[in-house]
Amino acid sequence: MSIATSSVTLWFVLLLPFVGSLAVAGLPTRSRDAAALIAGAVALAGTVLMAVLYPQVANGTGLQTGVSWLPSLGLDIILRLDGLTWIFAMLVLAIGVLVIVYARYYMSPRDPVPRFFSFLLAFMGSMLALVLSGNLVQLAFFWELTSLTSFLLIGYWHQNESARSAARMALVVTAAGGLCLLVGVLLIGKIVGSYDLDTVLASGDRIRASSLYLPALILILIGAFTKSAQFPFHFWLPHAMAAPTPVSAYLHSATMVKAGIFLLIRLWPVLAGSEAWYLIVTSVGLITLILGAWAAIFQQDLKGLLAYSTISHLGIITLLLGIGSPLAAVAAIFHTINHATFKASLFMAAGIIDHEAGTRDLRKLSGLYRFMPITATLAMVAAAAMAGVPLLNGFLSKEMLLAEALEETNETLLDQALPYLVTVGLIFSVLYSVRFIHQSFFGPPPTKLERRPHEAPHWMRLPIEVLVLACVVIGILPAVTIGPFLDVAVRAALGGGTPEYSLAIWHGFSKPLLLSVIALVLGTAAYLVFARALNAADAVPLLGRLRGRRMFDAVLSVLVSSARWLEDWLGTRRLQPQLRLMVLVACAVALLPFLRHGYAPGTAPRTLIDPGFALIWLIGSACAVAGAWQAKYHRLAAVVLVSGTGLASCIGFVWLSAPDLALTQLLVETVTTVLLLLGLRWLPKRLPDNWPGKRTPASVVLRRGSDLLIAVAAGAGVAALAYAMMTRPLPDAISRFFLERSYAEGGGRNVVNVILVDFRAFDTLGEITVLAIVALTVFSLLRRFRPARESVRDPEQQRLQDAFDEAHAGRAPGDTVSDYLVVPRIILEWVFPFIVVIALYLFLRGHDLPGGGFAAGVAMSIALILQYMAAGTRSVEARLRVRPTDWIAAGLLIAAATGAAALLFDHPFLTSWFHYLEVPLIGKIPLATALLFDLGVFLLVVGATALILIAIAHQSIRRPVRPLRGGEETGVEKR
Amino acid sequence: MRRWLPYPGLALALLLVWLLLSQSLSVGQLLLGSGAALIGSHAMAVLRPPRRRRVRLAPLAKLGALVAIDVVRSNLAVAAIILFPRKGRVSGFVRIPLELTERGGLALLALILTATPGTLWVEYDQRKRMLLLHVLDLIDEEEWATLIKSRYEVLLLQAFEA
Amino acid sequence: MTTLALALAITAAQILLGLAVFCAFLRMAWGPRAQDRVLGLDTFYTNVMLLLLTFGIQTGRTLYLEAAVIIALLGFVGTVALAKFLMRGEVIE
Amino acid sequence: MIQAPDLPGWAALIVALLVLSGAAVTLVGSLGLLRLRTFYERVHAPTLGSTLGMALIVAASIVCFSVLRGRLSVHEIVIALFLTSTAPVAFMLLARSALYRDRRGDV
Amino acid sequence: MSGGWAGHLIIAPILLPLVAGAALLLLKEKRRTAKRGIALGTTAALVLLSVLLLTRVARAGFAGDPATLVYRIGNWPAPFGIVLVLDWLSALMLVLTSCVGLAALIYAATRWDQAGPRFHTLFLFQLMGLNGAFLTGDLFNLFVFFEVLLAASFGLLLHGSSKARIKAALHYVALNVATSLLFLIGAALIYGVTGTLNMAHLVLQVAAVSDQDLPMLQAGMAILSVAFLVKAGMWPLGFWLPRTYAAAAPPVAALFTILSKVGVYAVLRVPLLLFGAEISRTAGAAQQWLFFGGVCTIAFGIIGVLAARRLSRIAGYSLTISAGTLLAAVGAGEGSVLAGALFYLVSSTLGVAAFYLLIELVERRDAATAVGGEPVFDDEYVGLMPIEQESEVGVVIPASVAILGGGFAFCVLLIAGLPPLSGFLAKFAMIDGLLDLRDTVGAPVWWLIGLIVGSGLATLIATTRAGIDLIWAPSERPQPALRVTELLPVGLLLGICFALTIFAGPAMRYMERTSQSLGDRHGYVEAVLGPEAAGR
Amino acid sequence: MELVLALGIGILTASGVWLILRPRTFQVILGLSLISYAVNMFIYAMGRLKVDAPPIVGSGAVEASRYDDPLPQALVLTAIVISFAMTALLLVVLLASRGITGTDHVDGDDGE
Ligand code: NA
Ligand code: NA
Repeated sequence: MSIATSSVTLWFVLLLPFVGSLAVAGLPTRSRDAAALIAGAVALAGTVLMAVLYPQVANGTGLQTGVSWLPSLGLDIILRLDGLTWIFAMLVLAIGVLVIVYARYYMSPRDPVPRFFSFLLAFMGSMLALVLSGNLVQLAFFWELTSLTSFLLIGYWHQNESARSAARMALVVTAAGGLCLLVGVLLIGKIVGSYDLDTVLASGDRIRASSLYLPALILILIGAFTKSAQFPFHFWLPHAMAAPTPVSAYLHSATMVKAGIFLLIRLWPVLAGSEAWYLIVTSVGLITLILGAWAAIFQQDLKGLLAYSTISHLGIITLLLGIGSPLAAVAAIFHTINHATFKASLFMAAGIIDHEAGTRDLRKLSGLYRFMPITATLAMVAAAAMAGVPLLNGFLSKEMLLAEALEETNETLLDQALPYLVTVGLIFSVLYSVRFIHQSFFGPPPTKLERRPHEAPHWMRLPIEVLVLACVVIGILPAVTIGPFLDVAVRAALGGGTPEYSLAIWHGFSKPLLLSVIALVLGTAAYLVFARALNAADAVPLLGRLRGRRMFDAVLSVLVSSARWLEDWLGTRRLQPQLRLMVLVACAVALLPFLRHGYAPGTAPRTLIDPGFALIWLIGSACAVAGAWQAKYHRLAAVVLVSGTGLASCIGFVWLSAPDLALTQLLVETVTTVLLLLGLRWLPKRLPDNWPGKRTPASVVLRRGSDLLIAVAAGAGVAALAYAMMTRPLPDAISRFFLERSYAEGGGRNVVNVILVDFRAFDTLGEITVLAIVALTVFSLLRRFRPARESVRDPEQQRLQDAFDEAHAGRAPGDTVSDYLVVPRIILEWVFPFIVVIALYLFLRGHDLPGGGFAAGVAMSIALILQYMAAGTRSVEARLRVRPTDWIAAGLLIAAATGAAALLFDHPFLTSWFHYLEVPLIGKIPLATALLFDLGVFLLVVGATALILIAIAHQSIRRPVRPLRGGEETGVEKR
Repeated sequence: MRRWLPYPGLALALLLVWLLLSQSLSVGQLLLGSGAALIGSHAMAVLRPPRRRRVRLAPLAKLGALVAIDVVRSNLAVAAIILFPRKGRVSGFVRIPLELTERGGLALLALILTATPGTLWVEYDQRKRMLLLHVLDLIDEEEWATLIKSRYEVLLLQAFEA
Repeated sequence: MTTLALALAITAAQILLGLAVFCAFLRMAWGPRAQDRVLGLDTFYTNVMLLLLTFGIQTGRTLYLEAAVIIALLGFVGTVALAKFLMRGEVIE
Repeated sequence: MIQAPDLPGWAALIVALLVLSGAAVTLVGSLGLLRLRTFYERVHAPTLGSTLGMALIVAASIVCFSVLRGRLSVHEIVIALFLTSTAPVAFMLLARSALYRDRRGDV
Repeated sequence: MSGGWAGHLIIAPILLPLVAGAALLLLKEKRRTAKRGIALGTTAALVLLSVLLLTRVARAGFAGDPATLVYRIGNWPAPFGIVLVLDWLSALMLVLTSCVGLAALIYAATRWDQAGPRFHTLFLFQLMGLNGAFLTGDLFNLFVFFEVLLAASFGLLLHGSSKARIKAALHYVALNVATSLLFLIGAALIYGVTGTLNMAHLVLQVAAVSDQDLPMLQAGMAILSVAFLVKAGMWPLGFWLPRTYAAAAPPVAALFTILSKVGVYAVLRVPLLLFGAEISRTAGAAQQWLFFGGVCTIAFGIIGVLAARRLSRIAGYSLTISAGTLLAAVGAGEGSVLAGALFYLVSSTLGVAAFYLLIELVERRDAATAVGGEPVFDDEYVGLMPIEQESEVGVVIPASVAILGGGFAFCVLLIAGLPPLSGFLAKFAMIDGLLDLRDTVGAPVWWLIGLIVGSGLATLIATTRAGIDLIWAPSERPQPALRVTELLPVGLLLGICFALTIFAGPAMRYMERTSQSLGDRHGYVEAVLGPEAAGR
Repeated sequence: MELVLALGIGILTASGVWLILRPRTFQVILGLSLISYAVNMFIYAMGRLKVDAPPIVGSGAVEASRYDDPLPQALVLTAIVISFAMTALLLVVLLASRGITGTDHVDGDDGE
């Protein structure tokens, strides 16, 4: 097979599970057989193809193929097949096949089985991609993907709370580890200058010498340990037993938990060999080994026992890798394979027991051998392998472990204690293996079972048989069976440092053998002594309080509650603190430059003080202060005073050569006052006294004081800025252009207006859009407006006045208001046409003199409002049909169309055109598109202002669907 | 004519205002002003459909002159009150029955009384045709009533209701 | 010389008008009743308009009269609204 | 800014007198706002500014611009017209509101 | 201006929604189908347009030609008139806006557009404002478009008015009005010192500012930046963001994800453009502040995500996190980090937008309460029908839970930055760039990396806490009735992210060029003002 | 004159800021109005002060220094319009808030 064909095959193998996953996901919910068939075919095809690729790796060259993904960051998808990855890929695929076969029978047809197989295949693909990664980032990528797919698998029975929380815990722990791993590999990448695995593997010395080595190591180890359930991250694994048993058999024996191990092996050549590596990895492995084994002893749940035993065995592998010697690494790889075979079969057996007996509780199980002898035999063999009984594969790797533990690696205390501690772990291991077998298969027939167990269907047993056969064959003929593959893997993993080792069963009487025997004897003896006590155990002694899940939950809840506390402390939901912060921050950042460079007013000559202006302007300022003072309790007074300020600023604008501003401000001022008054009607009349009869609390006084300080600071800052700027000479940049071109190229003398409708007409277009939007928003919001209950009724004045009219002979309700308005109404009606004419006047002359569409529009709407005030809504609308929305639309469209007309002549948007037309008698009349644009502005402003004011005014004449409870009857009826 | 030009008097006034504002008597401004006046008078017609009615100008002219004199006199009087307050000055409300019912006339009377310092039109009861007036320097209620009726109301009645 | 005298006279007039505005302001700020404040505002408007007229004379430009025209025609709208609010509790019925 | 248009002496004198007296009348009116005792009395005060005060200053303006331009310039009349017809509306509405507020329930 | 109609395409993203929105006003309230059709057509056209513009920029840029296109509105020469500038960044933002806009609008067209009057017009105006803000090359015009988009956002936030919305809107409006005033002060100061508003011209003028005017300029820029940072949601100025967005109707919140990027965009555009590293006397400190502000913002976002009780708050705080990340990346001042951050901007925007849409589908039970019950007044607007009564689109998808769950998971992955979607690549790119800074910047880089990683984890923890039970727990309520038109937009957004993942190479190359172009002041000036002004 | 104007701008700003920090919605809206006045004047001031030099040009050649800077004026005009719109909107929102929450406190509850 050529390299090219092999590459294609490799891609095919990788993509097959993903494609299969999608295909299976599309199947109907109940199609268990079809799903299993497809999944099995995919896995089988993968296994076969991967096996076919073996020659590529057997000669040590391996296979590498890639596609570009994110080349600029050195992230490419590279598939890298060597001996190590081949063996892991084979584990993933082959055990996958077995698990799928098993699952076909295990899963109930009532479950949505296609989804299960879809997840399983997706996981398989992710796992494959992980081991095949030739790029560290790619590896981290698929690493997280395995976390996600395993999350889905663990949470498959999501109707169970335990499955949901277990899935979540597994996800959080492993994904967190994955994120650490990502940073870790990025660090490695930075040290090496590449994320390419080959490059990285070739740079071990550089990596270990780098200052980033330790952080990178720790981060990567966290990743590996979380995935491989090493102490202190081991706690998620037992809970993950909430998953269907095939998932446990697959993920928690052969694949997912081995991802961490795979990573440690993969990076062993570059990361191992340092003191830090030794201390961390060895001690974590050792602790995990002992803790896992100890906890396994006390489990009453079959799967729990297997889970802790898995933890313990993963600890063994980690320990081996930590020792750092090449031989230990060989042992680690070997034990990885062995553990996968016996643990997968044990899980499957446990699943059968669960299925048949209806329980996994060791205390309820007993004497099952008589019901299911074949399964029992298989389980016994597998358990023996787990316990390290000779002639089985577990024994071989265990011997290697003991040999390495006895080897003197360095001077540390850990190294000295290692053999003893490992032996203790092995004793526990024997103990729980014996307990597993004896408790379930031997003893009297079970009494607490709901149904009579049977032997499982043959096809369901087949995977176990295959695996147990592997245990036996490897155990007896290691050199012939696993030898070549292991050799290829070891060479690929360790590179040049591959040691000489032998896979013989018999190495003579040696210390490891002695320790092995001791472990077997003591373990069995301990079971005989403590069997009954173990059955009575509710919790794991010594570790009872260290329940992983409880701690995990506690950590999370502490995290959440402290986050909530911090959110309250560092954030706020109230408006005032937010505004306060904004003002403070603005003041502070504006102050900084002056702290550095100093503050100095400019040197430009000052303008002479003009007493008229100065007086008015200071009175305006005084109005502002007085308004601020009154605003809380005397809203009307505040409105009046703020109007005074506005008026003063109008006068200021007149004085300071800005007549356009003065006009506009004046008109807007009027509308705003009416607007605010319209609003006041819906606000509460009197404010409740917050502290009736008491003195204002000190905290409030303090806050007011600080607000005052902030206000003064802000004011002083703005004043200082304004003063400094006004006393500097004006930079001569772009304004000259407008002054010089206004008449000649803009066709208008009023430069401000020409800027608005021509030079910067685009601003104006945006500005009128704002007005339109606001008007529409106001209108929309008020269509659903619900006033506060006490405001629904007519204002008190009206009720009293109407009552008065009713109570007096010769008066009809409404006389008071009618008398009140009779004369003003006549005058206001006569004023109306004058305002209209003035508005037209302002509009037409705007281009040359102060005025323009906006001022005209506002004036026009004031005319309208005046009529509403004098005659009332219904009366005006009976005669005058105002359709403000149409005005708005027309205004916008005219303005936009005027601008767009230029496009027809291939000029940019809003290019203006003007021409002086010579008309007999009349003389020159200016024709300018700007005037058309201004017409749009005018229409829109009339429409928008009217829409806003009328929408608010209309609230007074709305009728509730039915009388509001709480509202008085008189209040809801309007004339 | 009415359809095209409601309120011709108003239109004329509007044109005048336009010309005053534009400070020009050019043909262009005349045309523009006429257009604006037309629009303005139509606006008025929408608000209040015009009714056929004659207003005599002569009494109004006489009234104008009277008011001008009165305003100046009252200005001085009120200024004196403000600058040199005297003890015993009373201000108060006066109720005056009016014969005038024409809206324009009433409005004009209200303008005159209010614009004249010292008197203030407060309210008009349409059913009782009673005017409520506030007077700054109230010496004799009766005197005020006759003064207003004989000096202003008569002329207004002549102008509007003859 | 006469120009200076006129200038001084106008400035003096502006100061007088400014003081008049100040009186109006005091009424606005003191009240005591809402109607007093509104009256103050109305006076404020009128006085300010007169001030603008003097400013127009001072500069010899008729440009500034437009603002005065607007105040004369529309300055009372605010007062009307305020008065109506006081009387009826709402501005538009 | 202390400046004035360049008027012939007699016109300057007239304008100065008119402006000063108009301002003075207005100030007196506004003083009344402070000195008069009740609201109803105070309503009368600003009328000074909106009638005589306004008239004098408008006259000053007319004189000034007519002389400046060498032709009759009367467009300030518009101001007089508008102010005379609008200011009273405000006063009468306000006075009536005050009356209502003072005699609530007993109008 | 030459180039025929193609030369005028730049104005279309602003003009098209404006005209369509205004035209919709002429249609009566009842003509819903027509309105939907016009709005959807316009938005779809905007997608095409923006993609067209982006390919134009990219094609020219990758070919080595000047990528920046300048459009002089009103045909006035550059520093005097207003110019639109289409460059790498603005083209990207246009595409992002139109895509999110289309998704949100399709979603809304199923039923949410009836929750209040004039939805489509407001929506189109919102798009117009956003596009304008992204295109303009003028400081004050930026203000105007900020106001357009803010005004529209007020309207949209209040759409379907409910208590939560109104309460949120009160704060949102008040804060934004105050912010706009800061914007004005800042812009005015800058004008006062430099005498110009055109951004390219400002670059030249800023460089020429005298030492005594410098603090004034810096103060102006600082105040302006505060305004931008409030809008970007930086801590401690952005507390309003999660609450406001959570209160908005789902399609509106989805559209708002773009809105939250406008502040960051403005920071990239204005202060960075004017105060780049070239002008050493002004740069350093400001960037540091930005960096630390960003770091604090991410930290606060993490806190908020963990503290959140509702999914919509998680989504809001993930916007805070994303704003913080971007700001910190900008502050880090390294091109490759910024490129990663831009990639992150795109994918987090799409992800959170999809998330907002999904949240409502997942929590559908509460949807009916958003509208406010029985009308109180006879003329009250009653538009939104309960889902059951509507029969227009009525396809109830089977296995909706699975679909929702899948979509939810993808959103979470995208937001948390986990594989297999583009969020992961973005975070990878950022961390990769940051690690290059470890020697120059030192410890703060590690904080930022820690926070970037931590934010992903926090998002995962928070979303799984809230989401797993919501989606997976067995419940009595019937399967949510979903419509294809509601899933389509989610699929659209996630599909874009998926495409971004697959085509990460070219996408990242685009981001890198964008990041480079942001540092290339000279090129910007040259494009807008011509080679002479740029001094070449 | 510059000093007077600056002083007034400062006082307006201070009053406005004080008001926007108050808890009642109406205070906030008035505060924003006051700051708007100040900001408008501030923007204007950025074009420096010129008395009696309105930017209304003749038809001949223009001596730019004789006119006040027109650009800030145009900006202020835009700002006036926008702040008017925003005031209207804020007002309506506060009315709605008052209606739906029953209080005119900015946070929709009466907690001080
Ligand atoms: Na009077
Ligand atoms: Na100026």
